[in-house]
Amino acid sequence: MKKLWALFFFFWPLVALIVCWIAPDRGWWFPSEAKSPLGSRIDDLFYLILVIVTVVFIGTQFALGYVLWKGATKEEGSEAYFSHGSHSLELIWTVVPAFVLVFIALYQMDVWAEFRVKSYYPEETLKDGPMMEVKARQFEWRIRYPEPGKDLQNQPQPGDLYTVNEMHVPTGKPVKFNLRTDDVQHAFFAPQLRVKQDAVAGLIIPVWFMIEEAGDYDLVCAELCGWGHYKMRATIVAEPEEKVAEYIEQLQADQNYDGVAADEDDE
Amino acid sequence: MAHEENGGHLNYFAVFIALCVFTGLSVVFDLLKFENRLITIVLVLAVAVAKAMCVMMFFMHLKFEGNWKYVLLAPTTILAIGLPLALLPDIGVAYYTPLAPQAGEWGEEMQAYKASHHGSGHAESPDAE
Amino acid sequence: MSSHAQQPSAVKMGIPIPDSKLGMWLFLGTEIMFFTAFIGSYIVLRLGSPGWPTSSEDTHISVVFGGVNTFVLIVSSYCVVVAHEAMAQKLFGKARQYLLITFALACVFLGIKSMEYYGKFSHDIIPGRIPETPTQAIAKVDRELETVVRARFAVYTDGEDEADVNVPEARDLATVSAQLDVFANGDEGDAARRETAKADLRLYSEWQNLHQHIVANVSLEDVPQAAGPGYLKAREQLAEGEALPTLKIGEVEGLVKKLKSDVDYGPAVKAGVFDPHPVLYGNLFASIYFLMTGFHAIHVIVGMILFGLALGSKLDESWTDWVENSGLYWHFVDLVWIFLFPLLYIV
Amino acid sequence: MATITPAIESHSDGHSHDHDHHEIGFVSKYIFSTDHKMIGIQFLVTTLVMLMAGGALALAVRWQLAFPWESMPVIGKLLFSGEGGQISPEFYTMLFTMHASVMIFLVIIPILAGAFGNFLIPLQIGADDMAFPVLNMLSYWFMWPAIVCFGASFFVGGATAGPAAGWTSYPLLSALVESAPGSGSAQTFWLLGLTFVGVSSMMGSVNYMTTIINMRAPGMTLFRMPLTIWSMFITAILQAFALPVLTAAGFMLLTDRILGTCFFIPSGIIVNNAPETVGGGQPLLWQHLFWFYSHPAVYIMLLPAMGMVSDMLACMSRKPVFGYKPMVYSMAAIAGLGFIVWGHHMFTSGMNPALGMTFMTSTMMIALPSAIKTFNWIGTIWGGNVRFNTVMLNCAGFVAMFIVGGLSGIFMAAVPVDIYFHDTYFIVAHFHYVLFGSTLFGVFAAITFWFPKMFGRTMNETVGKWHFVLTFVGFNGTFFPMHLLGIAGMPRRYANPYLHPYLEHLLPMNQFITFSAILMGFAQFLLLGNFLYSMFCGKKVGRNPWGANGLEWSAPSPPGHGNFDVPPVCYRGPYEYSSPEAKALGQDFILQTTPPPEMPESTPEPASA
Ligand code: HEA
Ligand code: HEA
Ligand code: CUA
Ligand SMILES: [Cu+2]
Repeated sequence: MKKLWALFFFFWPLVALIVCWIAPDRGWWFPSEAKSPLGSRIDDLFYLILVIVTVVFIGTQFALGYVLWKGATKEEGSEAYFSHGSHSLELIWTVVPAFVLVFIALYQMDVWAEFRVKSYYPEETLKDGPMMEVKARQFEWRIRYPEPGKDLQNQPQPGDLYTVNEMHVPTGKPVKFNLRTDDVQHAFFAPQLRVKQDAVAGLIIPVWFMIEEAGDYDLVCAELCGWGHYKMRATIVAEPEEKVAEYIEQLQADQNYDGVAADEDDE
Repeated sequence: MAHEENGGHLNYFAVFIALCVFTGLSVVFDLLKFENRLITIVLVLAVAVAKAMCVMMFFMHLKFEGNWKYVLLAPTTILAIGLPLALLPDIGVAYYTPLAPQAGEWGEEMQAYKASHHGSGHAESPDAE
Repeated sequence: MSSHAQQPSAVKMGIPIPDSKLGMWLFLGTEIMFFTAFIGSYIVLRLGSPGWPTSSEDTHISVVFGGVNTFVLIVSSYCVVVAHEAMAQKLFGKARQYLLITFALACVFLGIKSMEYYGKFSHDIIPGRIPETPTQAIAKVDRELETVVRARFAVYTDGEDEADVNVPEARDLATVSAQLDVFANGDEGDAARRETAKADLRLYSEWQNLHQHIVANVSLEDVPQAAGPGYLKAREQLAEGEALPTLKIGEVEGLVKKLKSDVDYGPAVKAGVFDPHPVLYGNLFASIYFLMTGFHAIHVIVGMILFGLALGSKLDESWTDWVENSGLYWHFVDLVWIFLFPLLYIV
Repeated sequence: MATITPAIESHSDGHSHDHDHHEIGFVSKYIFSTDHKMIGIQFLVTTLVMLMAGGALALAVRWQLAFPWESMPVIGKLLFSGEGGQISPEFYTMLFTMHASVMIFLVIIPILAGAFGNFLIPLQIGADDMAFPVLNMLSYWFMWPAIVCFGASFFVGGATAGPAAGWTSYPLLSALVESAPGSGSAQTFWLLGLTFVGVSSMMGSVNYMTTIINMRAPGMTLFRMPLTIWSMFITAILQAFALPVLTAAGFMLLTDRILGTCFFIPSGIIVNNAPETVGGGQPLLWQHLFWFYSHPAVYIMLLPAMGMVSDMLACMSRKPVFGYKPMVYSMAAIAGLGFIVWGHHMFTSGMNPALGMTFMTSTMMIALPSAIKTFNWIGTIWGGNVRFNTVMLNCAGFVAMFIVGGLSGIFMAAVPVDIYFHDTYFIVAHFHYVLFGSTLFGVFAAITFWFPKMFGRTMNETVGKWHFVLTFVGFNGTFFPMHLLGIAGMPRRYANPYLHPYLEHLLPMNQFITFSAILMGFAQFLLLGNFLYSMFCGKKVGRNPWGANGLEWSAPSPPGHGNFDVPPVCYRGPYEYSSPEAKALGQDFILQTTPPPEMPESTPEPASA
């Protein structure tokens, strides 16, 4: 019985490892590989940590199982090993993890800086103003583009173009937008892009990402914002720059359509 | 208790006088209206710290207590100073554009208002009527 | 007490101060963190708010009151020390005397504090109610004036015995005013009442002028039905499509002053309408002021209860620890004030 | 009581002490008792009941996630017959909010500090009671208004209105009544409940610190204290210094809601057509203040379990704790670092990125002391005469689960990775591993271990083992797959994740999780049943059934009023299992009160069982 218990503590980490091993094939893994360069770097970091952690996991669980097994197989009546600890062991298992942890911490810094520190943003985004404003509200995403040829202002302008739950962005270049909220806190979460940023009442937060591949990407809300939190569903449509321009023109045409003279409006 | 051999009526009275003088000082600093408001702030806060030290040392007998006082008060002080400091980069100065209308649109309106109201009308004495 | 008191107790481990005092000090440690949260929030919020109100015109804060209260607390702290000293020397009469003074000083402190509060209330310096721009200030006058008008009209509608004006509800002020008009210009009913009705109608139309100006500053075509005559006159001078110039706060101040000096409804307006006075960040200021001083006041009251209990007993040796510990607590209350005073009143 | 009552059946009910004023009646003995042991047991029973309540709420959460919008059997009918047993999105929000609030504020914190802290501190340091018994009683009774307030917040508005902001209660959702229609008084009650638990914990912590500092038995030096005591002490310190900040913040939020202040409400916000807000406060301030408490709180919810597990592992391995001092120092380090890592909950909240880096580094560093502790636990078992009983199994489960929970913490501590993981089920997996996986397994072990001291009887081994296995299997089946859900990008707090195409294929996985959760949930009836049954019908045992060393084992089981029949004197550290000294006595343990042979006996040695 004792041995069985010791084996029990060997057995379950094994199951855990196997589950993780087969998970990607069964779709229990990232929704897709990262579709933005920064996202790929996040994935790389994830896998790096995964490796480190897996090693630690196997090591510690194995050690635990091992000492239990030793305890289980100890002969009846034999004495426990009397020891208050070991100074050198303590030193080793303080210094080694410390080293690993500091390494992980330092290694991450620049990805974080690129994502969040304004002066590290890609040059293009620094040069141009934000492309649009994404405003979360209970329970939808409102996107406001400036009138073509104009810059985005913090205050809505008469010529601004609006859409709801659909965000068109050009591929192949960094896109920066202003994230805001109309009411409570929300979070802009694009799983395939690995982008997440809260929208905080009272702040305008610039966010950027870059998509290489044209396609539709999910945009969901990741901060509890009320009963409809789960249904703040939107799409990020990534398409070549010309198409985005076309789309915006179309948007402008639609918006200026007054129901009578369709043709007069487009000059 | 250790302070007994030390304490005396007179002693406390001196502390009391010191506290009163300090209070007077902070009022005086306020009335002096320094060019730079910062000077006032630093001065009155320094006075406050001095007063606090007096109260703690003498009235609360810390001067006469054992070393446990450091064990208790050092972490407390660190936390008490550390918390506002840690909040500063986020709340005190906003890294991202703050949208306080007070600073923007409203601010202009208020500036105009203040300019037009400068020194007029509102000379009522504050409070308690 | 418990069974071990009788046994020859071997030396317990620990530090050479009584449990109660140690407990009190630890408790004060938690209290320090409690006020740290308030004071820290105040400091950072204030640094993050450009244009914090500092002039006493806006905040109605007076260094004199704060200073006097500081002094009061210092004296009381001193008295507590003396009382504790007296307890240690077994001079219980003297201790009682000084505790009484402390207690009285606490009352004085609260008295002055409530005067300050009263001063704030009388200027409607209450969190959530302070207009932060001239526009908001005007809107606030409008709302308050409306309340006054409603209250005045309610006299005719609610009072069942007053059959002379037969108006079912005051909800629709325009209808009420129309009926009141008939009543006031007719010759039925009490003559004095007809006079008041006239006054109320004047007040109503003054308010309507203001109200329409704010809410219905629209093109000529859709002038609201219940618009006041002053408003209509102003509109007539405009060309089609033009809007009235926006109200200046000065005009509204003038209006309020005028209304308040009216013999008939002046007192009612005075009671119900505050002088418009926008204060940037006034609400945040008021929130912090009331919360911090409020919690300090609660601590003062707790201290008074502690002293009250001691005073209510026959003060003897068994109360020495009590007096010492409530003294410690009291000094802490003093300490908090020592920081609140410069932070709230001076800085 | 001055006589030595010999052993075994020295039940406290045998004699009543002549208290100054009155006899100990039923009420003052079992209800308004000031005896730390009774208060501890009161806490224990209350929290176990709350565990079931919180677990039932969790099962309702799970039901919705496995069978969205389908009416819930039994519980659904009971709770909201109006909706035909169907969960509305509002109700879902209430469910997980209350699940977390109950579990954290009414189960984990009070079961560790309240139940075991109360029961063990005086016994293990050799005091006859807490320093302030009345305060102690109050700290228990202040939990009840909290329970009432939480309960009220759940029920005042029916199935559509309740505290709707999660246990983290972020403004503006929690500050503006209009943003969650119907949450009006419910959220207010919730905040009041929070304040009451705060007051209760604060009373407890001051009491514990005073007791531990000042009431140790002669010879009980700081470094002879069992790790349980150290952990309780450090927990109390954490509580004393972190909790007031939350209480203060709670008051601010409360006044924001009901008195019109604006600490957390910026101006110019229009929610649900309500009038525009005036103000100037900042929502992020709440998050900072909240996590300034709630991060230390997660260690409040772990450290005592760590301490108790160290005790039990040593006893069940018949070995001294490996590296006693490093254990103490690492707990202190966890406490110290615990105060400067709170920002890791706010990496994506829009806080200053420089802070993000600082918090990342400190968070990484806090894994170090945890690592030291983990290795020391394994070192403790290593080479021991391991007894595979319920206590040991749960302790080993604790260590195994803590490693998993801690390691997932490393992913999130890395800011860039947390950008993706924040507010997904990866987080949910992480904290259930540390909260349930470690803390509760530690608690299960502790209940079994100290049960004899509480009631003079042991719990049933077979049932205990079944409980362990079923819980362990159910637990891992429930929470391990949640890591994968998180990696798949499933956000938390979603009433219906399958609305989003990229999550649709996760439904079967969620159903599996739910079934595992039901298994685990029902396994808890074994624990309760075992507890109740053994309380009255368990096997009677003497003072020291485990052959353990601590002072508490030299007292009668259960100890009478005043605890020790002989005032204990402590001669050595708590973990001298299998020491030469012990062997000289022909046993593998040696009570802390046993005088060394060369010393003249100053006090009569207590009769040990
Ligand atoms: C008992 C409770 C408990 C404990 C002990 C911990 C421990 C840790 N937690 Fe956890 N945490 C929570 C409870 C807890 N947490 C809760 C409740 C939340 C969510 C709140 C909410 O949002 O609702 C949370 C959320 C949370 C977040 C925020 C995630 C997010 O919302 O985006 C982060 C981020 O850094 C984090 C990190 C950590 C780390 C690094 C540890 C470390 O202390 C872990 C250290 C332990 C180990 C690492 C394992 C043992 C070590 C070794 C075997 C050595 C070798 C290891 C290496 C070299 C890597 N936790
Ligand atoms: C100590 C803390 C603790 C514990 C023990 C648990 C235990 C469990 N938790 Fe909980 N959980 C939290 C703390 C805890 N949780 C926190 C802090 C959150 C975050 C909330 C937020 O986002 O704000 C959370 C959120 C949370 C979620 C995410 C909800 C969401 O984000 O949408 C889920 C989902 O599966 C979940 C599931 C479970 C399950 C299945 C258990 C199981 O272990 C429960 C097992 C069941 C029992 C132990 C009881 C058995 C009872 C019965 C069989 C019924 C009998 C009925 C009666 C007697 C009335 N929890
Ligand atoms: Cu918006 Cu959640
Ligand atoms: Cu944390």
